[in-house]
Amino acid sequence: MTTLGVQLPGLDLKNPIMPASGCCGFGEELGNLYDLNQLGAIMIKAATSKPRFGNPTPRVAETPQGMLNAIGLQNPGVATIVAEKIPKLHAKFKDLPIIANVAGSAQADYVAVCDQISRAPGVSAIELNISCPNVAHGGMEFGVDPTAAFELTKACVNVSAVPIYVKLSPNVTDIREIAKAVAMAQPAGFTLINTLVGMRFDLTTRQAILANQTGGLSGPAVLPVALRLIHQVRSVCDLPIIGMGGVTCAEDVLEMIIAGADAVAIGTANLTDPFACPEIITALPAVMAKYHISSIESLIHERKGKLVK
Amino acid sequence: MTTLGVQLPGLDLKNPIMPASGCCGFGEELGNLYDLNQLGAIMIKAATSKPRFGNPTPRVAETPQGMLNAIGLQNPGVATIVAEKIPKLHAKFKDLPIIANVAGSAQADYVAVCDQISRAPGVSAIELNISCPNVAHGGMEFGVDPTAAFELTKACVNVSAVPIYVKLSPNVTDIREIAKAVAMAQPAGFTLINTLVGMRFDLTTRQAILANQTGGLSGPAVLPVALRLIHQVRSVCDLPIIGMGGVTCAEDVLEMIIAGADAVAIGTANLTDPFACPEIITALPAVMAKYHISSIESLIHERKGKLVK
Amino acid sequence: MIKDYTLTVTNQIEVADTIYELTLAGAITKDPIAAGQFVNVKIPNPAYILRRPFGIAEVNVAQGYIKLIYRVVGDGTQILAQLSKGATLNVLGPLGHGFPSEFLNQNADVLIIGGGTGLPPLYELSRRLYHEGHHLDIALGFPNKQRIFYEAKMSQFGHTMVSTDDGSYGLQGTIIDLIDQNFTDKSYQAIYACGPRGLELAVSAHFKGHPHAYISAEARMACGIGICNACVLHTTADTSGATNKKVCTDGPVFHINEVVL
Amino acid sequence: MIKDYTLTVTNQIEVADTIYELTLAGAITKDPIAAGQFVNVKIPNPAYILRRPFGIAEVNVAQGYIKLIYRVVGDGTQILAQLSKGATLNVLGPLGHGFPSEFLNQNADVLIIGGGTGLPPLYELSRRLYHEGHHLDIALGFPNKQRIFYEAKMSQFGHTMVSTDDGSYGLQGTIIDLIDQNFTDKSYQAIYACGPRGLELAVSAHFKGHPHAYISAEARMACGIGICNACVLHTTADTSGATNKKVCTDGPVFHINEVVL
Ligand SMILES: Cc1cc2nc3c(=O)[nH]c(=O)nc-3n(C[C@H](O)[C@H](O)[C@H](O)COP(=O)(O)OP(=O)(O)OC[C@H]3O[C@@H](n4cnc5c(N)ncnc54)[C@H](O)[C@@H]3O)c2cc1C
Ligand SMILES: Cc1cc2nc3c(=O)[nH]c(=O)nc-3n(C[C@H](O)[C@H](O)[C@H](O)COP(=O)(O)OP(=O)(O)OC[C@H]3O[C@@H](n4cnc5c(N)ncnc54)[C@H](O)[C@@H]3O)c2cc1C
Ligand SMILES: Cc1cc2nc3c(=O)[nH]c(=O)nc-3n(C[C@H](O)[C@H](O)[C@H](O)COP(=O)(O)O)c2cc1C
Ligand SMILES: Cc1cc2nc3c(=O)[nH]c(=O)nc-3n(C[C@H](O)[C@H](O)[C@H](O)COP(=O)(O)O)c2cc1C
Ligand code: FES
Ligand code: FES
Repeated sequence: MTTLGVQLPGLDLKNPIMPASGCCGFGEELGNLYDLNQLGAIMIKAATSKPRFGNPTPRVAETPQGMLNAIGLQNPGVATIVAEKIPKLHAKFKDLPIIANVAGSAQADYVAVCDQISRAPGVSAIELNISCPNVAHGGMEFGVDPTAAFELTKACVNVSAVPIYVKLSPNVTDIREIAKAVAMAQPAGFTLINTLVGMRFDLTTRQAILANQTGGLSGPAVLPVALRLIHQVRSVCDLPIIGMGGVTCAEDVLEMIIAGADAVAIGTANLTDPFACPEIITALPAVMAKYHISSIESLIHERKGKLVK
Repeated sequence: MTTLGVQLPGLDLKNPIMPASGCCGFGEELGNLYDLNQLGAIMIKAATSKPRFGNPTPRVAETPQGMLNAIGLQNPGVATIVAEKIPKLHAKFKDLPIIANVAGSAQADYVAVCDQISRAPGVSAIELNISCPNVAHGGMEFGVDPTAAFELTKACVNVSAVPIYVKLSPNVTDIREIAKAVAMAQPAGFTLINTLVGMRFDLTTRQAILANQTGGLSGPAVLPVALRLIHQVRSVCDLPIIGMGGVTCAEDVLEMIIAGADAVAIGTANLTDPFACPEIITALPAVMAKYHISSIESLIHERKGKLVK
Repeated sequence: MIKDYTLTVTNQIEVADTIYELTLAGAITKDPIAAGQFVNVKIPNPAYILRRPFGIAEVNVAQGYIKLIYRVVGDGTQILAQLSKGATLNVLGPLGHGFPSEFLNQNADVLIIGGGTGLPPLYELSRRLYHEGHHLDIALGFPNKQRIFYEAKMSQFGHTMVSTDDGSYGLQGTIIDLIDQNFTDKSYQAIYACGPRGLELAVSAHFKGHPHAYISAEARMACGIGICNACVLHTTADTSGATNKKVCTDGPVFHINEVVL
Repeated sequence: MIKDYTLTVTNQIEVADTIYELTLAGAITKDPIAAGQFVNVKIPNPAYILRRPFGIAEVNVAQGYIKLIYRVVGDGTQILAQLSKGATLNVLGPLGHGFPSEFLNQNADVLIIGGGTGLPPLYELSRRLYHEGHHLDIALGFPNKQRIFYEAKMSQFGHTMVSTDDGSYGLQGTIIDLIDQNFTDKSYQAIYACGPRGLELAVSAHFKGHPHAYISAEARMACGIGICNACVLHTTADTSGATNKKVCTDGPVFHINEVVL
């Protein structure tokens, strides 16, 4: 056991850190800036069955210690992703586990994309995005309804060649209900949180800043909400959780693991600083030493020992 | 019509600004710092039927551009509030409309407190708090269930001598459902948002920082979420909305009105700067001039003209 | 009168390992400040919205400055430690109630008990009591030698002894050990203590029933002015909690019998 | 190579009403920078997490500095305007692609069209083209006299004329009026434009079909390096949107036929 390593279904992570989906493209640009083999894994941008341009611009707005995005799942479609994007990434960074993010507007789309993408070489797991707040149909619709979430997960688990992690929405009254329903479909684990729905308005035009009106809130502002949701899901379920939401430093990573996560994805921080992930990985050992944490696995074990259900 | 004045049921506001409940006590301490007659109104701390000590400490924790609180509705009980706190405030600041915040753990409590407090001299309106995330029973339980919220509101409206504004919870999958249900009980309006549920953990103890484990997130971090929820409620309902959540400056006030609010409460900003409310009131005219807003009422009218349902 | 003062850093020195003395000049000294009052300091970094409370360690009315002494324990104090001369700081204060001393007889015997960064408000208190002619015995506890500060400055005001948890300086032991071994031959008219919760509990137990034993309590605060209810303590008189005390406005100084720490 | 440079402010001056020229020294000039590339600047205030993109207005390799010119339009630029000498700034860059010019014949006739704060990257471009021996005509548009900057500096490189929207200086009218009235007697081998969307649309329409007419596009950005998809534009070739261009990595400079503004 190394100090930073974590073992999760399908994922042999050399450290718990991975860039979150939508905040690292398909690894091409970051891969020109640093060696992605340093990362625990990479969660590539959402794949849908057809190419999507996504929402009109402006697609981003700033908020206090956060940002709104309404990209709208822009992507070249699963065929191109499987034929070009993933092979290119895998060829360049052999040691990098790839987690493919799958989205759609109908269950059949999700199933088809999972089937296809789970067989792409280099793909170690799927992140099933049932929680995108920025598309008119699908996405969050599944994530807020326990029955739909269960059905969808089950269908995707059945067809996928790799473990499936279901990405949950924070925009629900009780995430435990959704998590319990999804768990019955036996996915490998969860990822959470996706973004909170928010808005900003322009005082001059008196209109929403985002062309899509609403967008997803991410960044440090959401950290306490992410920690709470991760803790809630952890309290009803033993499945692995890849946590995310507002993490910007090694301290935040450890706090998220204490809350209930087994690995941690970094989203918005990459947009502020493209070197955020390697910087956090480098910082982890010293911060762990400061808090007498001998390894990430030991921190996870310690939490498991303590957790009162 | 003055530049800053706003007329709402029961509330003749000289300006749209009021300190939010729980962030100004019963006006005693702020009243020693500045003349509260300057304020549009004041939303005093929650009243419950019996005195409440509230939650164990620590009750507050910091988050990026926000804070968590788990005060737990500490208050001396409605009898003392009506006998001592409100008369004292009203005697000192004759021109200040008082909005009494009412909470409880059962419908009967809410009704009894509304009955009593609505008859206290100086109380112009009630804020019905069905959204406190920091108590084990009641509070948010009502705010997340359309039927319970409707029943409770109706019972309180029936008994109250003053208009009732229902304070909605942001911790729901679809606030429009709740707002529509509550609107059927014919309250005077809404106030929103209450706090988002969040957590922080201490890396040394590996425990939640708050003794109550979870707390309510407030402050600038929640502004985009508040704007979205206010906009959503505005899109299904014409009732007046007193908006709140992360407002710290005159620009934020105007943005919240554009989003759908008719007046704006300031919570956490009072804790950072006790003079926040008068400072914002002083700043408003110049900021309004910058954006060519001749009066708050005109901005509200402009919004009504534009709003596509 | 409580105001949000803009004070100027005129000096900052590291008085011991991770412990800083910050001198702040400005109008705050124009109104009276009681020994034991505190200020709520805006961290000069907009990411932080909660102020940080610190006891007022020294008031110099003639020269128009106050001093704070703080230990770097987290982000806020880390940021304060980087301030250099000329920087400005928003400081809300003076807040709370100070140590009561109006009841003291002339030349009264007084015991001062300070643990670590509990010492700051006791410095100003000791300075005043000394100049009023009282006789001070002073017991100071620190975790270790590196963290000792203000020993010499306190010694000006009375017989001062030091203990350290690890014995690297002075007596090895707790402050109660120090008192038991060195400060038992007088009966003090007043005891004033400030330090970590453990120290305050021990002092409260040790001087139980003493009519004038005071501690200055700590609590996580938000507003510092009584409007948020973050900092409440149960009273010993009513543990049901219906009545209670706010550390920020009813304290931070309490009689040891008054509140449940 | 894109890096997150820590640059030092060596000068900041207000060159026109609300418009600032910021000189930043540091290692960023050690690698080649193309005229038309931009940087993504971290606002030195932790409340803001999105960087702000600015065109590189001047590169001085010998003395190791770059210049940015920006107008104060919101919080971020307001904060930048307060920076004084010696302050440091995190600057990600150089980003995007510059203005293509390798196709130019010797002593080519070139038209430069700059509107307001679109001018900065055109200054560096003009400087280079002039030193390479090309003949520049320069049309500059501003809202009014108070907002004019760099007229004299641009005049060094070629025949420069100015229009203002309100006629308070130069020709009263748009930049297209200026071009129609003053720059029609030559056929330019290349046109380079940068300015507000209106200007770029007008330039695109006016020079439709020109093989070498380029604009530098603006877009709300987050990452500036192609990982977030904030800044996309439809391509004229495929308005379905399946293919598209990112302003930050495919641009900011595009041929006028390439993208839908
Ligand atoms: C009335 C009073 C007087 C004080 N006087 C002094 C003094 O003179 N010298 C000194 O060094 N310290 C003093 N403290 C403690 C001091 O307030 C904290 O050490 C400081 O707030 C820590 O801030 P931070 O950002 O570095 O720590 P962080 O742990 O990052 O702070 C996070 C949050 O927790 C709060 N917090 C953390 N530790 C404490 C604590 N021990 N007490 C209260 N709140 C805490 C902070 O205020 C902040 O809201 C006093 C506390 C109180 C209540
Ligand atoms: C490639 C590129 C080059 C640029 N070069 C220059 C330049 O050389 N000089 C100059 O003055 N301006 C330039 N701009 C515009 C500049 O980025 C904005 O004026 C600046 O970001 C405004 O920041 P703010 O915080 O003051 O405004 P705010 O309105 O408070 O900013 C809020 C958010 O909106 C974004 N934003 C606001 N206005 C614009 C805009 N016009 N374009 C893109 N994003 C915007 C900000 O980046 C920020 O994310 C350029 C923009 C781009 C895309
Ligand atoms: C610009 C942007 C694009 C995103 N795109 C996706 C996406 O395609 N699929 C997805 O599951 N999540 C997407 N997300 C959500 C992130 O993966 C992550 O869940 C969220 O941003 C919270 O983490 P953070 O606060 O670290 O950014 C996106 C987030 C941002 C900011
Ligand atoms: C310390 C604290 C105590 C609060 N107590 C109450 C309360 O008693 N009743 C209530 O309805 N809301 C209470 N709130 C919520 C606020 O009234 C407000 O809805 C919320 O904080 C969002 O606004 P803000 O971001 O401006 O603080 C409290 C908030 C804080 C920070
Ligand atoms: S800190 Fe707010 S009441 Fe004491
Ligand atoms: S700004 Fe992120 S892709 Fe262009």
